[in-house]
Amino acid sequence: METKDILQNLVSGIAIGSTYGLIGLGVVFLWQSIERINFANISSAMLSAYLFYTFYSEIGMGFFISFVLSVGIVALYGLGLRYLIHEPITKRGGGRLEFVVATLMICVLWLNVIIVFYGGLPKPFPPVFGKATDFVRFAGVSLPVVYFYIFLVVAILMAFLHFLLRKTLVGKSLRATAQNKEVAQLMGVNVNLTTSLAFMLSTTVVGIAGILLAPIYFVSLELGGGSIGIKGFSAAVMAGLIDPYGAVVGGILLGIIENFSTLFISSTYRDVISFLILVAVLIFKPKGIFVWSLHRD
Amino acid sequence: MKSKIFATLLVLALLTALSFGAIKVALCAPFTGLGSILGDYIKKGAKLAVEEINSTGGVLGEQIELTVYDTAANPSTAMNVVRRALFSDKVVAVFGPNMSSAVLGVHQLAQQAKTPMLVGATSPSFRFTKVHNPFLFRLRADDDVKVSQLVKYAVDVLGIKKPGVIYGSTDYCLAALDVAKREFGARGIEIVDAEQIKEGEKDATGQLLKLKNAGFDGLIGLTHEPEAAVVVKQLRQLEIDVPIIGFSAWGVPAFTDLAGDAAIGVYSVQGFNPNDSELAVRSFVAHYKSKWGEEPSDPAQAYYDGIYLLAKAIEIANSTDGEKLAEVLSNQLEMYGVQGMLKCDEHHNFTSICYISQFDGESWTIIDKLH
Amino acid sequence: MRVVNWKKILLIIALALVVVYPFLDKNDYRLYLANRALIHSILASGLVFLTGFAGQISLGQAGFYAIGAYTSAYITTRLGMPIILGIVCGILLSLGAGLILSIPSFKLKAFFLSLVTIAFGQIVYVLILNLQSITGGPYGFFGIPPMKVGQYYFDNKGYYYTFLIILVLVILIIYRIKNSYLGRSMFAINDDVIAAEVCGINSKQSKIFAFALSASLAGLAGSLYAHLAGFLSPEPFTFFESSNFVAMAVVGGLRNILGGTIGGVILTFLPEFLRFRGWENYYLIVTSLTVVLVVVFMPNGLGNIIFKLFRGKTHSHAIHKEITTLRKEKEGGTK
Amino acid sequence: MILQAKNLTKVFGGVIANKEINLNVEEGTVTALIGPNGSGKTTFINQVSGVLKPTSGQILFKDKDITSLEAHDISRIGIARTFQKIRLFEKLTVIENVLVARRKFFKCGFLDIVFHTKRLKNEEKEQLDIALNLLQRLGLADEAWKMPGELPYGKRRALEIARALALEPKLLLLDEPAAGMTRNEFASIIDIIQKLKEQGITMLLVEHTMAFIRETSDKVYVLNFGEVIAEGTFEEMEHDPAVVAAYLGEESV
Repeated sequence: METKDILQNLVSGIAIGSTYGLIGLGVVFLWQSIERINFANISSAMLSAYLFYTFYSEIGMGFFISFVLSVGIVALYGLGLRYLIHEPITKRGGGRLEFVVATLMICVLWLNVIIVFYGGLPKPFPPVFGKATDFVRFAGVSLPVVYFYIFLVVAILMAFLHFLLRKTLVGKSLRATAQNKEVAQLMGVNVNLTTSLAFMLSTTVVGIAGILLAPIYFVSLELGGGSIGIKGFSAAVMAGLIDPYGAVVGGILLGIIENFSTLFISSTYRDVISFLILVAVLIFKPKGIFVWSLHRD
Repeated sequence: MKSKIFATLLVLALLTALSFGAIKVALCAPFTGLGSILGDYIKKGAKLAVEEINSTGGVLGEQIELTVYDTAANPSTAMNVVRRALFSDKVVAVFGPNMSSAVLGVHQLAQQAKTPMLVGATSPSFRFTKVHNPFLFRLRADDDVKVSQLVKYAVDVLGIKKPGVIYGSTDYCLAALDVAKREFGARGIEIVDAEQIKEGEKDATGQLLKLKNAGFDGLIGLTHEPEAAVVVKQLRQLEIDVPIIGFSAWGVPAFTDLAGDAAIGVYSVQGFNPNDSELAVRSFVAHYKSKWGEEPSDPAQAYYDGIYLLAKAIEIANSTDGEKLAEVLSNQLEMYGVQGMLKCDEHHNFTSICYISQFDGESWTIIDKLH
Repeated sequence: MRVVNWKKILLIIALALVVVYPFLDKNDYRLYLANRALIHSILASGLVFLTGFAGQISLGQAGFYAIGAYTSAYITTRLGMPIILGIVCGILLSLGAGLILSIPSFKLKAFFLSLVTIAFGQIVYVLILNLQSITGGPYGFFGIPPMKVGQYYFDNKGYYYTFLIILVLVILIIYRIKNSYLGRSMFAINDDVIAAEVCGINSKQSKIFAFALSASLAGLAGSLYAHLAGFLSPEPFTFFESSNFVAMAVVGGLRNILGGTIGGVILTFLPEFLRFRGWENYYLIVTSLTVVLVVVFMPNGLGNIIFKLFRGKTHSHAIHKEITTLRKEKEGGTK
Repeated sequence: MILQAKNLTKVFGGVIANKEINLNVEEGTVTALIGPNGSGKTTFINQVSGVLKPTSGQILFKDKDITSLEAHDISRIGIARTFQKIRLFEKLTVIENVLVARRKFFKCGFLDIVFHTKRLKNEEKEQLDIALNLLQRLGLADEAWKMPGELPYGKRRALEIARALALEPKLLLLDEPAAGMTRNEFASIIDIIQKLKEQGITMLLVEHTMAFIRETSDKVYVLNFGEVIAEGTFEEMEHDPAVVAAYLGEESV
């Protein structure tokens, strides 16, 4: 095998991994801000992709308007999740598990709603991020143009979320709320506002991701319930669910592992290999990942 | 005012009368879940035929009533709905499931209920010569036929000597892989490498690099539509320039829409080509377009033909009795449909039509039409 | 002054209906659904035990279900062994897998654990697809023998009574565990792990036990399904099926001994009842919407409402029968 | 010596919570552990009860090394404890709270449960009697069927002690048993401890309230910044300059 090929495989792995990381960003953010797993979050990717497709390809609005509209609607969807799902469950004494089940079912619900309106056929995404045959080639390695947009957005979102969580008052209030609602309230944090913000931002991030991933994943049900959701979770968890950087690094790691297990071991068992590695990381990586483990006081 | 009420009552009475005497037919196809790509075409093809027949007076003076069930692309669910159709709704015939493993799981129920089951699933594994179910019929050419033609074309015309295969993980893909192995083997050609891309995967770099390193001189594509699009795009990306010939999922708009320009030059063995100049095809395409506003795609034509086959069989048998229908379908019926002359062969396949075509960026040019 | 207890009469009628149901309904399709509902109930009862009683989460239950199904299918079809042996092996193998899967639960909580269970389910699914020589892969596994007693091959009626008896036994066992010191320890761990540990309760053991029991029940359900359906394919063993199982447990009620049964029956029948003409796209929307509404507005599940109807009020799960009767004895004695 | 800590050290991410603590508890006595807030008293209790694992050092119980044992094993060999912030099983009744701790006395196995044997029924009955007796001893007999949430603070504390006693411990660790108590409750808790002492239960307690320590303790260890700075009787400690310095600014009752 030529070095060029190995390099190409690495670059492709990084590229596909960055798509996992992009979804992982939303997961980390929600965990950091409300300590919840939200399976309905991944639906935002599918929703925004289909919305963008409708506004841009079917109605013929401009790129910018379509983008803002789709992401805006998805942000409202986040708010809806809070008031229609999260709050009523909490009020009636339901816990994390009930939230997990409700959001899982919402995920299924959206898949079926999309099928009713758009059918099960994947739709081609308009070539706003370059055509299917547009590639960037450098030193024998090539990559579709769209990935450079993805890298850019990943970098921006990652830095933005990191900055927001670690460096701003908003982020501190978010994390304070996540750790202890009452204490945060006493400290003068507007818990109501921060919770809304957490929900909206997490769907917005995944919504932006959806539009960017659509050229690769197509405007399809895949975006709202395929393996990308689980891969996104894996990416976030790989590096401990603590930092946005971690999600991206975890995603890229996962992408590289996948591509190299295809190349050197077996394309048939690549999912088994990557999931086994994930489980091993979860069990054996002692620090960082075990922040919520039992024996830490 | 009175006349309005009267009219409404009349319509209602008519409707009940109609549905009372209706010939109940079930259609089981996938509409939900991630495997729901084909359900829409199936439904539209079948519905079109039902409406055409009903508008010209139905069969034996009765209307056909088509009930559509969702199998969720899951044999376990297919088991539920086929039972419902057969034992609860007591239909005259069942169309579908369209998935081979599901057909294998449920076809005995049709035998048990003595009701014909006409399917568009294409795996050779349930040929009559293998499962001996006199109630089971196939509306399309099976994959044994299609893949054999594919291999023949790949070797004889495209001159592929070192075929590389990319295949998916469903029964559709694996059955095709088995036939491809056998057919290449029969010609003394060895497949240099076969790599898998699972449904939903969006990066095939590893697989394609492996094929490249195995020195393949032609790609045999045995995947579903989205993966086909991923593969051709990445072939262009990696600048691997080999002839590409794909199985039936590589010859439909669902693939070319997603692949865009990357699909130019791809060969495919198709079960249906809307550009066929045959009168029956042209008329079917025109009707389908005016009814649904889009072009038909495989397997819409199969279920369209299927409904007509059933109607004809009921007429010949002058009955809706399942055993009589099965008898007529397997021995007496001969009919000209969209897929050419439809006649039940020893495998209980009604047709073995397929096309070898090439995509030119706009549509599929027929190179060869095979029977 | 005897007041007729309508509630009791209603309950007896309902139970009688359950027992004679196969003779009332000649519809083979509904009877088959009832059988699938019973299988789902067995599995969901295991999940209620795991989640509601022991506080652990599993989104990979379809993996155990698959292990049970394919093991029993393989042993009876390929090795020609008797069905009972197939079922026992199915249970044992999923039990083994459950034991392995319980290890991460010592250290991991909530999200991390659920991800491990998802990964487990995915791994099992991919293995089914790829181990074609054993599982038939995507082609499916065919010709699984039906259950029989002597020369009587089970029809849907036979399966119905078999599954019903198994379900009743399963519920009885769970009930007894719940009302014993084991159940008490589990509730304690669920409440406060550290306090339970210093009370001499081995939380690891308890978790292992819960995982093992729920995994064996899923394996049992799977092996029953294999013989009922007569064929297997990978599609019923996906992540979505796992989440469907969890939905059954939650809809039925996680704190309710009958939660699994109620949820299993409702979520098996609901989508099938909603298959109206022209609804082939909508029936699942309505189903998933129903689940969301139940979870959001009745986090304690439908089981609680049904219990309320019959009892007037719901009992805290903790007050167990043994103690209550002893208490009555004691109070009766002192007064 | 029922309990010996040898050079016990606990480090939390760079912060030393306990530094080479050497501490002995004599059988049948009440030993108190005092010191300013954050001086590492609770950390010490947590290590002895197995809730935390020591960074280094050794813990001996009846001359046996228990350093690496887990919490449930430690409680099974005879060390029980209460918590500074009361931790009851809020979803279980009062009597069940006590019964949970009787777990180790059950000899029935899984099969007994499945078949609901006579042996199990008898055992349940037996344990219930013991638990009721225990509640009676701590003045909780009337509350046996209530939920812990319905009890006043003092009784919640008593219940926690009852639960610990249900383990039939040789050594009882009490983490601030008198914290937050009213005058009456305070007296009753002292009474409980006196009675336990008469029954021969060894106790190690953490307290802030000097009056409490004066009433109950035979020996006092003073901790400051994770280190033992003095040990002796209460009277000796009261006049120890190092102790007084450590408490400077702290209110001593």
